[in-house]
Amino acid sequence: MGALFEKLCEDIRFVEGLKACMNCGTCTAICPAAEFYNYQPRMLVDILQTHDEEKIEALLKSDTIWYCGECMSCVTRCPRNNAPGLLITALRSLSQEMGYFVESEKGRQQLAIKRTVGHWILEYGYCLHPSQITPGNHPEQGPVWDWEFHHLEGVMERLGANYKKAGPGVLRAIPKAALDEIKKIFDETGATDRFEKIEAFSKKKAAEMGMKLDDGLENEYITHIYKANTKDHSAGQ
Amino acid sequence: MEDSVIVIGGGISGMTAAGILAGNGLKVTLIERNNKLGGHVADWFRLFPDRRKASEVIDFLNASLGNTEIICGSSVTGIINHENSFTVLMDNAEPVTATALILATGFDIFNAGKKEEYGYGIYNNVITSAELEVMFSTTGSVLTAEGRPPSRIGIIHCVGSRDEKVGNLYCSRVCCVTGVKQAIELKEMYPSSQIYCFYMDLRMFDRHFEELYYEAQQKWGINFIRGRLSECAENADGSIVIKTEDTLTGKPLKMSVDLLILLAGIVPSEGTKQIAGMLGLKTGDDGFINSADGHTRDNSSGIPGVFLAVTLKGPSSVSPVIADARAAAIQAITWLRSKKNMND
Amino acid sequence: MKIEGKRRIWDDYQKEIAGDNYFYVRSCVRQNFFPGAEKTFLRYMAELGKNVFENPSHTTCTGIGYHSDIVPFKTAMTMVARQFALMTEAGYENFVTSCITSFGLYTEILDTWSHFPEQEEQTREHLKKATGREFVKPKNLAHASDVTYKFRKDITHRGKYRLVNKDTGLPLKVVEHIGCHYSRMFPSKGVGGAEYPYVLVGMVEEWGGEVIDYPERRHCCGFGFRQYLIQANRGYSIAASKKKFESMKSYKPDMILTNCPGCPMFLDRWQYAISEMEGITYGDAGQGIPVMTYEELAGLILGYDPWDLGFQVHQVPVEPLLDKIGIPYDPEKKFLDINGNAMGKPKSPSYLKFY
Amino acid sequence: MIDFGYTISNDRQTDLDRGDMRYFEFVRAIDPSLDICIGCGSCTATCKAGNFTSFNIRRLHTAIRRGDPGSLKSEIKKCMFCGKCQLACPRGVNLRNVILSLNRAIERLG
Repeated sequence: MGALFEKLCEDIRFVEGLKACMNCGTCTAICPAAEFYNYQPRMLVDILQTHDEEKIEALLKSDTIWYCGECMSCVTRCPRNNAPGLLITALRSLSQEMGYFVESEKGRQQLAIKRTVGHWILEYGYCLHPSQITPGNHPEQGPVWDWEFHHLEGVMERLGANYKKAGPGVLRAIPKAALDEIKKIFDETGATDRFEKIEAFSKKKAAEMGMKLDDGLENEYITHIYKANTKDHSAGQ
Repeated sequence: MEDSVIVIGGGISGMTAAGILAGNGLKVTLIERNNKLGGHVADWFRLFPDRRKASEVIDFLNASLGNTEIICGSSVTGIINHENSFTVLMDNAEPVTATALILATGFDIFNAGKKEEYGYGIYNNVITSAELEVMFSTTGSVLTAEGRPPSRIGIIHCVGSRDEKVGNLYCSRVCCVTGVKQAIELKEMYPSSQIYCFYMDLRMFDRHFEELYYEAQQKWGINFIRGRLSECAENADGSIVIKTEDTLTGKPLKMSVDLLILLAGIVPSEGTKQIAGMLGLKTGDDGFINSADGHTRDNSSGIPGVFLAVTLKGPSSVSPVIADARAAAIQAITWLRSKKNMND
Repeated sequence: MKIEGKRRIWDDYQKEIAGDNYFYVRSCVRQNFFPGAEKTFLRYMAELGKNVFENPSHTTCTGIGYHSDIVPFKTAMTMVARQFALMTEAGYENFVTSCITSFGLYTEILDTWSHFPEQEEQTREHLKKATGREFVKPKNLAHASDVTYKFRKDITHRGKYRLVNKDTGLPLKVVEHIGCHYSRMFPSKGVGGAEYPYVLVGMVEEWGGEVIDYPERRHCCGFGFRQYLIQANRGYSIAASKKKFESMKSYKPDMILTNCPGCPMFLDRWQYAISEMEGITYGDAGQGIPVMTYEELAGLILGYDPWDLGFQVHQVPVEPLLDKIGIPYDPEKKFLDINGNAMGKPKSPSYLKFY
Repeated sequence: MIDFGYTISNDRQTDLDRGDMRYFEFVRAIDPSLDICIGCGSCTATCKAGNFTSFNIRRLHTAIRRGDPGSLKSEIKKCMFCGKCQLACPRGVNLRNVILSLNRAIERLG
């Protein structure tokens, strides 16, 4: 068994997700990602069950593993109890661990997620915060959100939220002690380590690509990974 | 006591065994829980691969039964092993005692409703292959729930077979060729219809099966798409949307069909499970009864005087079923005539 | 369609849902986009005399971070364990989540712990080391839609309105959309299972509406976590929702009912975006198909003021639906603040109607 | 129209209700042997063009049979007409003639 496959087997989601595939295609049949990207969960499982290190490394460096939306529809369907959606979570974890994610366009996007959702969890205690859903980055949120965004305190108060205040309720301010606990959990369980790896590998890649990357969200590299599709990801096969 | 045999199960397997035993001068009792003999084959219209009428096989076996005492409409409720004989208790008949038993309790058709995502029992135009045979043999016409001739038909392989989600890892063997046979029959009935078979592997294992597949493609233009059905839904007009992957192009595929036929697989019958329980016979992970040795003593149950006839040992098609039932009967006769000095 | 066939399946999937004393945890997405829905849940639960407790120190389960793969499984497990610890400390055993992603993650983690007890042990150690806390696993885990389903008849009894067109007397046509993580991984954990979930159907049936099953009912709304979070991927997200609208439109649904955090937001916003990209609107005469959460719907049935429920922050207008049922509302008050003062108004979209 | 920075993705799903079966029907009228293909892949395995390019003859003719001629025009040019596919086919599908017919179909149907 090769080193990468062995590492994948350390992830219980991988162990739970990979049984024996007979290439029936029930997963691809209802996979939303397969409808819009050049992606077949069936092929993913088929490659993994070869245990072929070269192919697995190529997979970890490819766009392929980043197309899945983790809806887990495939899990309901597989007649052999494989779980392609779980395998994806294990592959993405390893791709970031090894720094392979920066080798693909879709993989590089992880930095933008880390610097938004990742930071918001630590700052606000939740994955999202309305003050950060800017109409500029989210034009599809429409004119109602645009209005709400510019009147957040008034709208939230009208709808019974406890916006940015102490005590229970919608969008309350999370106590500092609770935020400190999150940070400690992140330090203890590998999230901080993953964040650092995403940063380090991305910075190296940005330099390699000749793009400017500072610590914020308004820079060439972040804008590029947030917005660009330099190839047709639905093409092929 | 005088040598005699009770055959439990009056499908083609039990009928065959009873016929051989009666023909050899033994006293035979044939017990069937339904009101008629013939089992599943009696409900079938035509048989693969040559599409001869199933009723001809039933007629042949009926004619062979000779002096067999037939008890229909009675289920076995208990079996007493007296060492030298067996007494079979029933719900609607007096107990019967004999010196040997042949078990031929057979299979049930998989309950397709267990594949919830296929919508059997929910969507009106989803039917099973068994129901299609009934349509063939009763009205002779196949219509959609709305009473229209179907112009597009989907035939789904492996329903309840090769599927851990419903607990059946095994292949039911007969569905592939049944699907091909039914596709041809439907195309014969509706020459302008389009017929699509969705399969993973076409297991054309027996003589003339592959040829039938060839004929289906070459003469009848049946379409074969390699992909297992993932889910069904119903359109407003009652037609069925099916989703699968065409694994040979690597793309998800959907289409609407007017009628969807599920090739429901084979599972151990309730009777088989009950008999196994009564006699303490071992079953495999698949629920079928294990013989004493799958290669060399496949008709032996391990209990002296109790013999097994497929399909309680696993899925099989008509010809091998008849051959295996004959083998079980011959083995029972040999055992009885050797004064029971063999252990089976 | 034979409804008896579905009923047989529904009978097979009746999960246990606790009857009182819930420890409630909020949703990242819903607090942002449907603040009125969570508020409404607590309001009707209080009216029903049920005890729902919220500890201000609870936080995200990190579900969105986990499913966009920046948060490791170990971290998610420990974050979930911390929520359990807060529940244990408060003396509760019945855990209720507002979020489907959370509900799915909690379910997945409890299942993992039952198959891999060493994972639970390790999580306990991580939690202890990081926070000093300890926990007991919940006796009952439910989603807030399960709880609302459980009390659907009580809501009817207290209700003022039914899902019936006041002019024709006919039931309103409702399409339901279930969050993917509600029961796809663990069908037995959802009311009605994975294929024909009953949790929302049961509410619609009880409140007088008619549920429409349509071919793409099971299709994901397209959130796909990273598929929306990153702008470059949003073509996937919007295409998935569009597929659903195209599939449901011939049935002329009066509304879409959802139980997931992201789905109602996407099904609402993507109708706007599709209209601005392609000039296509769904529903009657540019009105769109109103989308709502089960709490908002329960609130309407109970006669709560539509602007207390938060319909003013939906992009697809709900006024046509309110008119059909005969629910009164004051258009003048739609965009006012809590003191009745003006806060301006959203701009009108190009195609989708604006009231 | 507002530019949101992205467009609605195209659906790759094969929709047999909306398939373009013209190419298949055209070829079939000339050479019906494609009907008996069992999808074994012997053609692709032996294909010279497939060894040096992304050309996949089995996938191509399967797509034609599914009413999905999207990549036909660009892909078919990669075939070198060596005829090995036909030699390898266990069912005797006249693949060389199928390719020739597809070229004629492109001329005729565009």
